[in-house]
Amino acid sequence: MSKSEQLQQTRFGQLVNTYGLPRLIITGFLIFLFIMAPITGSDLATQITNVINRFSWNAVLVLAMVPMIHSGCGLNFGIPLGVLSGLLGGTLAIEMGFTGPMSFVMAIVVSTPFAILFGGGYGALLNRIKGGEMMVATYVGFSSVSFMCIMWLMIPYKNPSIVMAYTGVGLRSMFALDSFYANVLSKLFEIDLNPWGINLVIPTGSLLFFALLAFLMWAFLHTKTGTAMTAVGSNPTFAKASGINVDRIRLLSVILSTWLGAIGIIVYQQGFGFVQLYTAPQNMTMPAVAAVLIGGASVNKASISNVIIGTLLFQGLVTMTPTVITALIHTDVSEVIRIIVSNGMVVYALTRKTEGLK
Amino acid sequence: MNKKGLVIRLTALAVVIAIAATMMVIGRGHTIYFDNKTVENYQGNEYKAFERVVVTVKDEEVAKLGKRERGMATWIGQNFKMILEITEKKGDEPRIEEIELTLPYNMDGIIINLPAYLAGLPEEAWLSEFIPAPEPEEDEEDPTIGDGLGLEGDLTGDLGGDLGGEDLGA
Amino acid sequence: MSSNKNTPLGQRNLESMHNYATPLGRRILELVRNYAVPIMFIIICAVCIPLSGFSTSYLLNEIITRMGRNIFLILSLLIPIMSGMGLNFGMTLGAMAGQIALIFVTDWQIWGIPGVVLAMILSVPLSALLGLMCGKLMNMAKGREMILGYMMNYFVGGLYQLVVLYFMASIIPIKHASIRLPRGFGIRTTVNLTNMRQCLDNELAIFYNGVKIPVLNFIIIAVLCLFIVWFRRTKLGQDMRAVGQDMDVAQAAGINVDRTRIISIIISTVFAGFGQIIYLQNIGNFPTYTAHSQIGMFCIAALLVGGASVEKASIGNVFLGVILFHTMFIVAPKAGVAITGDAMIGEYFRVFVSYGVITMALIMYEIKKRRARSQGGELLALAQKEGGAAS
Amino acid sequence: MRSIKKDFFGNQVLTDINFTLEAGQVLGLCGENGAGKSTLMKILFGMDVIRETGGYEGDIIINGEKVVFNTPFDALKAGIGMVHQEFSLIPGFTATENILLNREPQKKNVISQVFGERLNTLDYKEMDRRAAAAIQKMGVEIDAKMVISSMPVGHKQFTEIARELSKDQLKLLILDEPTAVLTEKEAEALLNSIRAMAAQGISVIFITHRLHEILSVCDKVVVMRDGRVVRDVSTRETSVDDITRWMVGRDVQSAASRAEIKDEKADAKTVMSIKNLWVDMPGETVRNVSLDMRQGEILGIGGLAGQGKLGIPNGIMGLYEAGGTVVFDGQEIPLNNPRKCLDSSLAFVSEDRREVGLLLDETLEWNVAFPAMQIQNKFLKLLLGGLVKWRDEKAIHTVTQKYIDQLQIKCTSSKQRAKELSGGNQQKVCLAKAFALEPKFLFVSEPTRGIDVGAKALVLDALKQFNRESGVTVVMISSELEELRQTCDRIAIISGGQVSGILPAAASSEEFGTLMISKVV
Repeated sequence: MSKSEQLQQTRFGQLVNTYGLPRLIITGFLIFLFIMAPITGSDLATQITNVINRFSWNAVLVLAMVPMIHSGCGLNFGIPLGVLSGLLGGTLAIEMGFTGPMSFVMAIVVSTPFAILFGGGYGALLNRIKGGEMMVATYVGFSSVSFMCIMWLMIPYKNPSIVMAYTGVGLRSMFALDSFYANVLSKLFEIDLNPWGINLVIPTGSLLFFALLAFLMWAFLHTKTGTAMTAVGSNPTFAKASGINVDRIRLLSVILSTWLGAIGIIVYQQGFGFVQLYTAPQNMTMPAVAAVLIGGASVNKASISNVIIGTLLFQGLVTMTPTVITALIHTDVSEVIRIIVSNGMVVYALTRKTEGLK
Repeated sequence: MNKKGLVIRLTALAVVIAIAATMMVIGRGHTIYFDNKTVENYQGNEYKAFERVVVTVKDEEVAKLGKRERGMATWIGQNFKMILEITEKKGDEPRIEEIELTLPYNMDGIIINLPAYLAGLPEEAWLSEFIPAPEPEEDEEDPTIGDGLGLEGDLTGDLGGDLGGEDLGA
Repeated sequence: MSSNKNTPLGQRNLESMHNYATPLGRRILELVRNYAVPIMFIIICAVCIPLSGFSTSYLLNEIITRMGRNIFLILSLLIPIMSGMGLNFGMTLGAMAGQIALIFVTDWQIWGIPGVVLAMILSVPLSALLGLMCGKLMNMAKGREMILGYMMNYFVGGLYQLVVLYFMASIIPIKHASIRLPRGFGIRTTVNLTNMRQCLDNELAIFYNGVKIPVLNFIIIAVLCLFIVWFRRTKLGQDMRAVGQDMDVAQAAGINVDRTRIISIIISTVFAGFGQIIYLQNIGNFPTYTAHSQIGMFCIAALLVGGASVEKASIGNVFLGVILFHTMFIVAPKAGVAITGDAMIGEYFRVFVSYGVITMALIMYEIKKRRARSQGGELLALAQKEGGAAS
Repeated sequence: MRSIKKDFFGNQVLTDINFTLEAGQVLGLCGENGAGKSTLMKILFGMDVIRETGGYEGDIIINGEKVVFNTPFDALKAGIGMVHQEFSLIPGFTATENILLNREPQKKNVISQVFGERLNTLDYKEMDRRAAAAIQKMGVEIDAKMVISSMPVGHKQFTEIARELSKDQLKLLILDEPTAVLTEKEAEALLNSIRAMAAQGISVIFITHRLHEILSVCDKVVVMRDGRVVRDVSTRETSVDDITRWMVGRDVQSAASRAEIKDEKADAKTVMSIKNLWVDMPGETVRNVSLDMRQGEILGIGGLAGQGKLGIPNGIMGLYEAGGTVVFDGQEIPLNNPRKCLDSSLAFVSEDRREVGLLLDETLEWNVAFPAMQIQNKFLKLLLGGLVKWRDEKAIHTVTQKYIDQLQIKCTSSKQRAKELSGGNQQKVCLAKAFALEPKFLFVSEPTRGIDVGAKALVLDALKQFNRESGVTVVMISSELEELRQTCDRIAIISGGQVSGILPAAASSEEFGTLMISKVV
């Protein structure tokens, strides 16, 4: 059947198919924004700084999508689990009294066991419901976030800089990280071109950190286990027939995804400078899912380049539209555009036929 | 589709549209204000405010008006009915009048000057449109829109909402 | 090998299944397993009601009001379940259509029941269009209908914002400044429905011991229930049941599967639009940009609490679900305060429970699907053992 | 119904088929799998597959008129009904609802006048009446109110038949192996109902492997082989033995060369021994199979489709749930665990290339090297003192290239994606994958299914060569008896999920034929 379909495709159709129509449109739109930016009077260098900054905050979260997509678990709508582990790690590290760069390291260290625990349980669950992962993942995310809402109030945190000011019980919904790990990465080896009159600041540390993780991910996919993971995602029956313990590989991928989610949120916080608790973790899902899809990933295929391209495109869109479009039509439609683009992208990905995914 | 089926369907559609049109007419809501105010100079004449008017709409007493007072009622549809209990001068026996009048469709707020109306003056004398005073500019109302992915809304109150716009763009 | 080796597997299935079914203990276990969620909720409610300290009449009043305003919405979920498309997370699309209709009706100042009727009529073309779109996309993503419907919420939610926040009063005429944003276009964050507030609820309402019974609401709900019962007996209803159970067989029998599925989503979306209008007239105002966002979640949770599953739901499930879910919803915050001393915990708890219920239902549905597949092997092993013993 | 006549060329699945069937006649159609029966029936029934693959040649003439069916619905209109092997029933519906599926009698109502006919209410009384009539016509008692999912298999079958009978215009009924799932008693009831139908003037084409059924119910029998009609005789003039011979009877010569060697290995040691194996593979159920394989031989496993031959390798290799004992090289192999099998140097080339055999979206290199890499840690570079097992792309490339040359795989490069290759080349990739494992024991399942003649010979030769040169025991499963006889030393025939006998390749066709149908269920 797929043969006859292929025959019908024209060359243009093939281009659209390989690159994806929505992706084509988004890329075009972004180029348009870049061209329009100087015309509307906004400083291109500032824009680029913003995009790079946003990229450095979000890229790790997007990277967290990759392992699960590779192993055929679909889009990780359960990323809040990873985010929650990261939040637990971050808050506990602060609670323990760490400050500065050390608190960043400790946040990652403390969040790791949580990520393994949550990811393990979540992975075991997903193994029992193969085929229905995405819907369940979404609701596992919701349930765990609302459960942790209760926990943020119940866990006896004591550190005065993070608990609620008036009662002293329960964490604040948002607190600043200035004395903890705000900007510990982005200020590292920072390149600031302002002295030369260009308003361009490159958060080298954050980028390097992402590059390191991306390299590790790339390397992992080149190892024996990584190869097995790709095969499981590509054709689980083949993998099973080749003696792979499909469930174990999937479990591993979920734990990896969750752990990367945990690191991702910590990196995000260090860039953003604040920790957001309670319902905030839920807001991290869609941007990450949409970014990896815009980067050209499908429900069961994703690469590091998808992550990089996707995050750049998506964050570019998010940061550029408010200034450029607002300047053009004097209305801030960026929020709506973001919602339509990110969700439209997921809808598009879901309606595309995926081969090999059963 | 056969012809009969088409006719039936078109008829059904017409009926639905007719219902909609009817609803637009009979459901048109108006706010009616009653003024018990002296009309000082209408074509050279003066029409004095009544001492006291009690306005009853749909068996409900909506206003007791002294001089220079204004009352209010709401009414759905164009055929407005009310019962007035009028005390013309101090000490007079109140007289009761039942009044029916047709309201203009396109007016939301309608002011009726009772003394002028009861004197049988033409419409322009007793009817005027109520134009609400421009509301004090509120602080720029920012429609807090998210994509609703969070638990916000009426579920958890505003705990998640005080984060400003930053989290939305993230 | 003895001759009973030749009995077909299927028949053996049946025999062994009968063997399993008989003991009473097992049947009770089965019952508990099938109705785990409602039973759990009855227990939660039984614990929380005394703790909350609400009076019976207050509780009854609240529950009846909520039944009146919610049941119609939840009923709109039944038809897609019948046609095998799972829980229609896309019902939110209908809710948005209903809201747009209400905005117009408010602007035109059509009040009371005529306003409600007009809003319903206006919402139909919009709902149908959105339903058509949703149905078509779902046909492109068979087997992933639920997650697709769920994402459609947010996608169409974006379009809704674009229309309401930017197009209304700039492209689409809106007369009254009172519902416009101060900047001149877009609709205010809250649309006031004072003039049709509870107009359905109050019509024919009966007060009994301080409990208000919105009779007209219940009549409308009864009509819809009758419609659903009647609908099952129509050709289209029969086709939907067939499609829901086995698409391939239905296709082979000449039923236009895709079309049937689209129609089922359209019907659901249109009803959801009506439901949202009934819901909002009861509340009396609505937050323009968020009123729809949680509706799907609530309705689905309530339906599941009533013992429905992804593939099977009845009108009974709807009623039971509304009662249990909303009882929990009313008493949880107060009970939360009583237990923990913190009001927020109760709030969060009920949110957690609603999400938890949906999660559990989805997990059980998926596991059941898989369990059905692995049963064959057990039976075969059993057959051989028996066969071996006999020979 | 006068004369149905058909020529079909295409890819030579059917050649020059001619037969006629008269009203009220029952025609038995039999032949080995792959003889072309199903294709023929698909043409007659206007199935989509035929049109999609380029249509057919020749004519079908019904009642003296030439007809062309583009869809099954055309065929239905012309009065042809077909009962397929797989049930086409809605599990949650009653028999009545299924019998009248999509043909329910309806009543008009106000709403349907507006919204269209699909909102007509169903006329349940009329439905009951029609269903009852159809069931009566069939002559077998089934409960019309019973839900399909709680029915025994036989009754499902009858429901299907009743559905066809409920169509008023029915003139010709095709029954594709209807008795396969029935108990003897039910089968007898079915045969009676066939007779009853014929008596009412309905023609029946009855496809079955149970030859005695043909003899007892049919007026004439058509035997097909290799896409040709080999015999078209009246049942009165024939016997089970005759039919069996016609079904399998072909040139026995070619097998002889292979047969000579077989004695040498007669006393070779048993390398694998299977005891009481059951496998739950849908459509290929295995029941209680015991079989010994000898060191270094090529064992063929043959049999009709659906009898369980494919279940054996799939069960042993852990792809479907299985039970029993399998001993390989003195060691018991745990079942339901593909890894353990592969670890013990077993390898398997699946019959399902697209689903099981290949990573369609990946390169040939991956496909060839993957199992060997995972199982035997081949093609890996150990970095950091063995801590990191890095994929060795170079080694993978080399080995893939080696097999591409050896098996003459036609591809643009070893980096080409597997889904872009033709079926024959994909099959070769599957073999290369198994060879790369360097197994001691190889299962090959339907190695020639869906590939062209040239590729077939190559694949078979590669197998033989592999067996000879590496001394690997090969078990080859195939529905093509001829192919087995050319390649194998011994051939086990599976029937009804059990081993019905093991014969040397040189045995006569009749012997094989008898075994194939001996325990058909």
